[in-house]
Amino acid sequence: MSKLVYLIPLFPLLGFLINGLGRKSLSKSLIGIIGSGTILASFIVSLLVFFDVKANGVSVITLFNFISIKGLIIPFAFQVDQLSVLFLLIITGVGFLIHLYSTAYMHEEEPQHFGRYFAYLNLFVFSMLLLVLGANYVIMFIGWEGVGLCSYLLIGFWFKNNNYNYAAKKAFVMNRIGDLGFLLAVFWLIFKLGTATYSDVFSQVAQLSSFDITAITALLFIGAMGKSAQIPLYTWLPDAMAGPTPVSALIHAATMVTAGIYMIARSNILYTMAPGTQSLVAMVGLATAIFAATIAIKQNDIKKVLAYSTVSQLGYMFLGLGVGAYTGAVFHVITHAFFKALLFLGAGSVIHAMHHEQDIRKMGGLKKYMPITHITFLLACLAIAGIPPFSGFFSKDEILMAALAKNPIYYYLGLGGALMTAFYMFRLYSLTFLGGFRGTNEQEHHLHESPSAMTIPLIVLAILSVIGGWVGIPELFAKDAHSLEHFLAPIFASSTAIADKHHLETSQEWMYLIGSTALIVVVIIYAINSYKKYQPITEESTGLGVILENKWYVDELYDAVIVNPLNAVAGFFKNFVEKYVIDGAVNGVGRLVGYGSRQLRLLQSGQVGNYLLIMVLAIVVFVLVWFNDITIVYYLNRLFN
Amino acid sequence: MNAIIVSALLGVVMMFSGILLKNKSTLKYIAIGGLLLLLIANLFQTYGVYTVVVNSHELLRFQKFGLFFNTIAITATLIYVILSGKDIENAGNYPAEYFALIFFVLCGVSILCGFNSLLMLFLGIEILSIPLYILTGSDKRNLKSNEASLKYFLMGAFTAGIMLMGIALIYGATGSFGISSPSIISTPTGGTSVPRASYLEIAGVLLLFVAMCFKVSAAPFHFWTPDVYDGAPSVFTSFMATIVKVAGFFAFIRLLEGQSAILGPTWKILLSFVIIATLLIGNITAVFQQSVKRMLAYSSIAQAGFMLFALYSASDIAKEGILLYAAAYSLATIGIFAVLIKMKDYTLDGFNGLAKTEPVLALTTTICLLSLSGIPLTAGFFAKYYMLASVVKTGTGLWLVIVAVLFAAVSVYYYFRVIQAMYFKEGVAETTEITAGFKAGLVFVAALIVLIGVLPSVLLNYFYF
Amino acid sequence: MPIQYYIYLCLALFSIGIIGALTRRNVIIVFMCIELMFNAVNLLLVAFSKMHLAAASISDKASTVGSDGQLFVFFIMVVAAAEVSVGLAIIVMLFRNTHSVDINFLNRLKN
Amino acid sequence: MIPLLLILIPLLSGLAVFLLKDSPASKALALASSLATLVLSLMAVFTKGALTYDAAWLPGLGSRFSLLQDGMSKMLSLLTAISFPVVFAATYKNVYPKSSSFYGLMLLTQAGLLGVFLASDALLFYFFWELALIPVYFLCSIWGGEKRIAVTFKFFVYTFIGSLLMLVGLLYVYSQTADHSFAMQSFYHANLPAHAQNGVFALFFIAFAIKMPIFPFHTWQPDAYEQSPTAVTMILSGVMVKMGIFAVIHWLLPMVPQGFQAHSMFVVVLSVIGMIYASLIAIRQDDIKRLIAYSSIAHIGLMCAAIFVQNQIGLEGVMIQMFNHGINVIGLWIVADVIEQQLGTRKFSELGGLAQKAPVLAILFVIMALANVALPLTNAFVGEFLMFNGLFQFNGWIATVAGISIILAAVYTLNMIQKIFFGNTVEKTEHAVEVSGNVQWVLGILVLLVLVMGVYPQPMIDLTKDTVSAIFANR
Amino acid sequence: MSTTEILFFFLSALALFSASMVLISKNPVHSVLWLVVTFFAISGHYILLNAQFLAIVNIIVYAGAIMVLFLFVIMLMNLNQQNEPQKNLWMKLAGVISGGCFLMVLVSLVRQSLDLKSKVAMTTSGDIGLIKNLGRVLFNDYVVPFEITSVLFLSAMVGAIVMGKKD
Repeated sequence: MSKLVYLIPLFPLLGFLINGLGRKSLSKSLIGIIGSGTILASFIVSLLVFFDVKANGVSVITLFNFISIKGLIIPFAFQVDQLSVLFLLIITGVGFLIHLYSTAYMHEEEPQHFGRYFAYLNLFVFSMLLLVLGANYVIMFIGWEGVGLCSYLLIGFWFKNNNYNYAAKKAFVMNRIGDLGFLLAVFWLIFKLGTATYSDVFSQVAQLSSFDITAITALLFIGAMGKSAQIPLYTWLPDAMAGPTPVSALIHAATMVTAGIYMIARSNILYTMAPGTQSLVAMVGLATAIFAATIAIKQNDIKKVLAYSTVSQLGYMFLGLGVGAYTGAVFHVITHAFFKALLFLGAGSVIHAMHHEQDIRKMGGLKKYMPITHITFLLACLAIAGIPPFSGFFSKDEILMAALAKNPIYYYLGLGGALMTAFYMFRLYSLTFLGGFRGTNEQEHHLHESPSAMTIPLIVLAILSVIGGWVGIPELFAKDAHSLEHFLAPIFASSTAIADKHHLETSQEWMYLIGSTALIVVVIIYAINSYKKYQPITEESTGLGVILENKWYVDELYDAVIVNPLNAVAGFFKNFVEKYVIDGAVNGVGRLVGYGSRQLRLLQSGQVGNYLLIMVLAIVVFVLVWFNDITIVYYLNRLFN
Repeated sequence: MNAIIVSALLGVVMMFSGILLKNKSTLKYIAIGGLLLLLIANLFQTYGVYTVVVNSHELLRFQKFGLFFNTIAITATLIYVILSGKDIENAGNYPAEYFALIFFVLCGVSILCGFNSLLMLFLGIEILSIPLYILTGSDKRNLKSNEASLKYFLMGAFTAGIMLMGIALIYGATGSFGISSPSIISTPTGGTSVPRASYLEIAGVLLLFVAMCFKVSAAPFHFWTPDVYDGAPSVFTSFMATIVKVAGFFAFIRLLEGQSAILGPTWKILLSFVIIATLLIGNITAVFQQSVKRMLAYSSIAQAGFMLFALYSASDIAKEGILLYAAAYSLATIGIFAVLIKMKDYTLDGFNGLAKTEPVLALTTTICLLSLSGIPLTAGFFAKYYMLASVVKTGTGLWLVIVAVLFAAVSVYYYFRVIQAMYFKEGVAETTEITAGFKAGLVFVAALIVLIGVLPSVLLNYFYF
Repeated sequence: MPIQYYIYLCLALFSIGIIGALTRRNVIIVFMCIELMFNAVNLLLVAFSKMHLAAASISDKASTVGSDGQLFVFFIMVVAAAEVSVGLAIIVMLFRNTHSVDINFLNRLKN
Repeated sequence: MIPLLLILIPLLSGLAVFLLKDSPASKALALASSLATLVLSLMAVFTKGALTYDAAWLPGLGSRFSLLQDGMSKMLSLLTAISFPVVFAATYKNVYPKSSSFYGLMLLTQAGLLGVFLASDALLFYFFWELALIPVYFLCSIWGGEKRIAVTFKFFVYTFIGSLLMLVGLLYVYSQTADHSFAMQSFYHANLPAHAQNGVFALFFIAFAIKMPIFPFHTWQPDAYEQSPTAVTMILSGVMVKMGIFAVIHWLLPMVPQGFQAHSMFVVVLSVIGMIYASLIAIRQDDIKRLIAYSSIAHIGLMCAAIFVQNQIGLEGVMIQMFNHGINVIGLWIVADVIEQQLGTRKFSELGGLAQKAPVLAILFVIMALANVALPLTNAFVGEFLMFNGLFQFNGWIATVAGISIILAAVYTLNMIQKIFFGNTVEKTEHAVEVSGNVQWVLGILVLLVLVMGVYPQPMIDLTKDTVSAIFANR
Repeated sequence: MSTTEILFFFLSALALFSASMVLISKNPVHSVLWLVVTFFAISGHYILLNAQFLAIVNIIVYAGAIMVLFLFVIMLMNLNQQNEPQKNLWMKLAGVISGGCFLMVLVSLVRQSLDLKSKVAMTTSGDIGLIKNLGRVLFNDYVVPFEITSVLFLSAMVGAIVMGKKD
């Protein structure tokens, strides 16, 4: 069965080609069918593969040799194991739902752009599958860059708007910064081990010095920072909301941004052997989680709030990875995929209904107009806030518990972030769905529930958000209930063998669990109460509020510290160094020749007397040079003796 | 010897044909016939057939090398007359005399190709020079021509004085006028006895060297060149700048060949100074010339700088190279001058747009210019190649070669200005009437240049069989 | 006579000729100075020829060593005569056109 | 026989085209000839082993007319052979005054280029080296832009100085060969002493560095690319700069290994500085052609660095990249030409929104541009990946600094895409139309090549394997 | 001091003095006349060296023919006034200095030439300079250059005619 794994990326690729080439000739419905159908097909194959892996374990399928030179062979190979197959399911499953949703959401587009959209989406899925399936770091990198490209294309999908294009470019460039780190890590691996294939790398890991491992993991983590929007490379993700909302759901919530987590989980053995990097990962993750959460509190754009929430959640995942809770991180990826996709799609549904109004201050009371969207959105909010028994609770709890075991400070800070999460999510929820409508009359007139192609994915995802956490019920509740951990155990086996175990006592765990849940509930109630009766106020925020509204001025900081100096240096090079120093030197030689020419011409005075004079002088000089040993010396001797 | 006699006789024939013939256009054909005769006579001697056997008591000694050289000079003259014969006829009022003088010059060239005594060198150079003074001033109404003639004469005579002093000093030291019998005397210096030539002789050789530098217009004795080349009627400039000049070079090499024993290490320093000065002045000054004719004068100085490499290395490959250089340089320069003479305006702007009005002229001129700048696939490349290769082979003076190639790059600048004017600039280049035969001649020259450039062995093999 | 004396004399004459050529403006005088240089050389050649004869006649009384030097002088005179005829012709031609024999006015050709 | 024909066909047909007086036939003949060359070079590629041809030429000088077509030569002659029909086809609709001269000179250039890639005799190599330059000089000066004369002249003199220095080097090595021969093998075995190696290295390297060009010898290049007719620019940047790289690998490296070794750090650092420098300048460009030119400098810098790190991975990367860079940059130039021809401007500030008017062009260009930033699964990725690998093995820090150019490449390339194609239409692009069919086809073929080579680069690696292993065989 | 020596020094002094006067005289005619005096002094030297043939030729050709030709030209041009504009003083000084340097370096060379120390020029004896002897050598060994000078004369003649003829 695993032999068929190549079909999984092949379907979306075909979809991309058909939709891309036929975008002008195919009808919209056909495009939609092809676009979603290919993903569905992949999903089905993925399911088959999933069961195959469950039954038969890991397998590697080599298609052909991508690069084969003396001392370095990089096969174009797919590795199907527990980890990749999980991601396959998320990508194709959630991907399919979002494709389906898109057929309705994007229906207003012209056919050719509609086709283009689906082509990009399919290409994205293809790249993401490549990323996940690759059996070595190079193939992963292919997918890694591929998703970056698709992200670029999709963020800038409405290319007439230059702001969107800037956002797209920003995303690509920031991703590239990370990619450079990734690449350097791969070079380092190849340099030291002569291979980039996972199995070889992980089995030869003992040959690497601790410095090598630390450096490689740190570089890989830089790659992850870019892709998964961690400090300091996170600023692209909120801007990426310029893309169509389903894109945000798929790429910037459910799949692409989790590539960094996938990569680190994949390389878990390396990280386990590099405790330094691991703490770095944990700290960066934690910092991002809190930092993004603070920003989210003050955002008024529905998608921006979700975007910062995503950044924050990704931070949690990295925290999990950093404290060695690989399973927890992957678990959170899964649940996050469900509820965050749901949130985005719900937001999309709202935006759709509001005719592309995204400011939550101008919404309100949508509960009665859009019941399905409302319910599903609420479920998702509960999930992300971490209310049991919704999925988010389990995954977040697993990470936090692991953090607690590692270092209580991690836990408390993480909990603070979680509280903020609950706060801003319910702020968002109340502003959007509760209270009275604050938009224009015309908007109110048009408010309606979305079509079924949009609501069905919402419902499916809502179900998943609710029950998705049950694959990872902690041991606390039931012995051996954590089926995900058992499923993934082979992947993390070598890491768990090395890692030192911290186990909390059961009673302690219960205490933390109940305490934190209680706090979250309090925060939720506070948030709903504060914003239920929200009326637009004109007064400016003050103090911290301004800073948060302006996202801690990070973009401005980057502009001031990196972008502007770089531009200035480039301008200096272009306008000064190139023109006056380098070209100036070349032209200077030319000018020197010209100057010499004009001066030497004067020697040719036209006067015979001068000519003869120079000749005679030259003769004298020649004689003196030739007889330097006798003439001059002779006269000097005569002079002084 | 054949060539000396035949060319002297032909000079007389030309003089009389001027009296006998009323139609001056036939002169050209007589001259061409005469040159062919001369060529054949010289070839005869090259391969051992003598018309008259004259015992010159070792004053003259003809070797293959010299005779080959003479062949090149005569052939170049032949091409020159074919291309520019009509212009010689129109240069002044005495066409027959001009042709006669050209033959007398060739007589001088032939002497220089075989001299074995400083006396013959002196006579040869004088026979070469005196007709040139006259040819330079042949445009009698033109003040520039007059001035050039007088300048040339005065400086030439002055140099003849220098040269004679050199010869006298050599004679004083060696007691003979032979060119290959340096006197090596032992002078006790600082207790040890090292053989070295007498100071007098060295001084004499030095003065001779200076005089020869003057003849080949090597800096800093080049000053006459731009003025004279510029002032002389173009058609005679062409002759002077090519055949006469390379003959001077040949004499130079032949002269110093025999003196190599007395030329100590200082010699190379001095020579490299001269080479660099020549390259510098020739190339740099040419850059800003507005008149193509004057530019070519400086270019001929620059080319002399390259030819001096043959002296520097003083090897067989250099001798071979100087033959090639002579051929390549003469061909190209004759070609360019032939076109230049047809132009109404000698400035660079006068060439503007020539490619549109006269594509054949433009193309052939371009090939000639490419050859002068030493671009591969033209004869000029191999000429320069041999010069550089000979120096590189000696193992010393690599820096000199590098300097030389840098100047060669400068030379591209002014040669290509002409190409740019012809091809890339707008304008209407005015020419006098161009005949089909003239074009054919030019194409032949260009073809020859390319042929030598692709297969120099065509020419070089000739020297060996 | 010691040969040095002759050499000094001839070099002095020669240098006077050079100085004349360098300092005078009248073309004819310049030309005359060049002739003076020639004559200096002539005298030197004759002196050398007699010097070589002196060296040779120690062993061979009837030696004709050195006659080539004197013949060279003869040829120099011949050449000088030819040059003078051409040179004066040129000077006359120039004078006809410019009515001047000032060498400093010969500067139409420069740079 | 194939190597000889590869040179002869363009040479003879080039001369023949000259004689056709301005007729459209010249265009057709040029295209036909270039296609014939393509077929031949494909035949060469599919022939196993190295191809040779040898004939007497200059017996007195120890120089023979000998050609050798090993893997790298096959690859580069294939590139040359692909480029010319592509260029002819893409510019088929352009009308050149005196077109017969234009096409004749183009074909002569091709002959020169092929000669450079095939010659295995140093003097012959030098001949072709110059032969490739002269027609380009005329092409650029006659059919170029406004400032063409001065710019082309600078280009010409600059490269000419380089080749003259190379000539001195050639002569020196020649004088040191055991058998006084210009044959490649004699040069390889000249065994120069160490100090001489350094000198010879400098002489040759300057020539090649100017040709490539690498920082700081590059200033002729942006101007020349900008002012040349685009057809020539394509050849210049697509094929001609490869002459320098080729020559370094084919001549310099085996000839003076010690000199090479001694200077490797210096050159690598220089190249990397050039990469960053050119990339930064490219960011600030407002002109398509100049941007592509600087981008090309950056890419060439990487190739140069990858040669000088002297390891097999890097060199393999260079091999692949030589071909791929040629394809990519030609593609970019084609688009630049299309835009300039149609809209009369190359300034980004006067462009925008072209994707609405010419979507096909936009798509093809975006793919080309992505290849320019070496996105995986485009052809350039493999080469750059291997080159960076080589660079990393040489020195991690240098590789890291060089890696910054990857980011900068993304910046300027995306800038370019955005400013030309995205956003709203502006005055000049208001009435733009889709490109003509021939350009679409040509670009389509190039894009196909880009993708195929990007997904399955192994054949190209195998093709050049023999050259690489020969170089590292005795180390 | 022998007669020869006295004669030598007298002639030398005369030659040098008259040569200097050629330069110094403002009037070209005077210059010519001083030059003639120089030539006579040189001829005196020839006689002293027993080179009678050259002495005669020198007087006939140089002092007689050539100098008369000069004189004739000067008269023809009516240049006998002292109207020659003077060269710039610096130029003159430069000319004198460089000429002096030339003399100085060569003299120093001769002084350093040890091989000349004992050499003497045979004065008043040695008859190679007689017409009889020279003529024999000229028409035996030097017949080729002798004939070749005819070409020289021919070209000089042609030149003089071409140049001098009024057209």
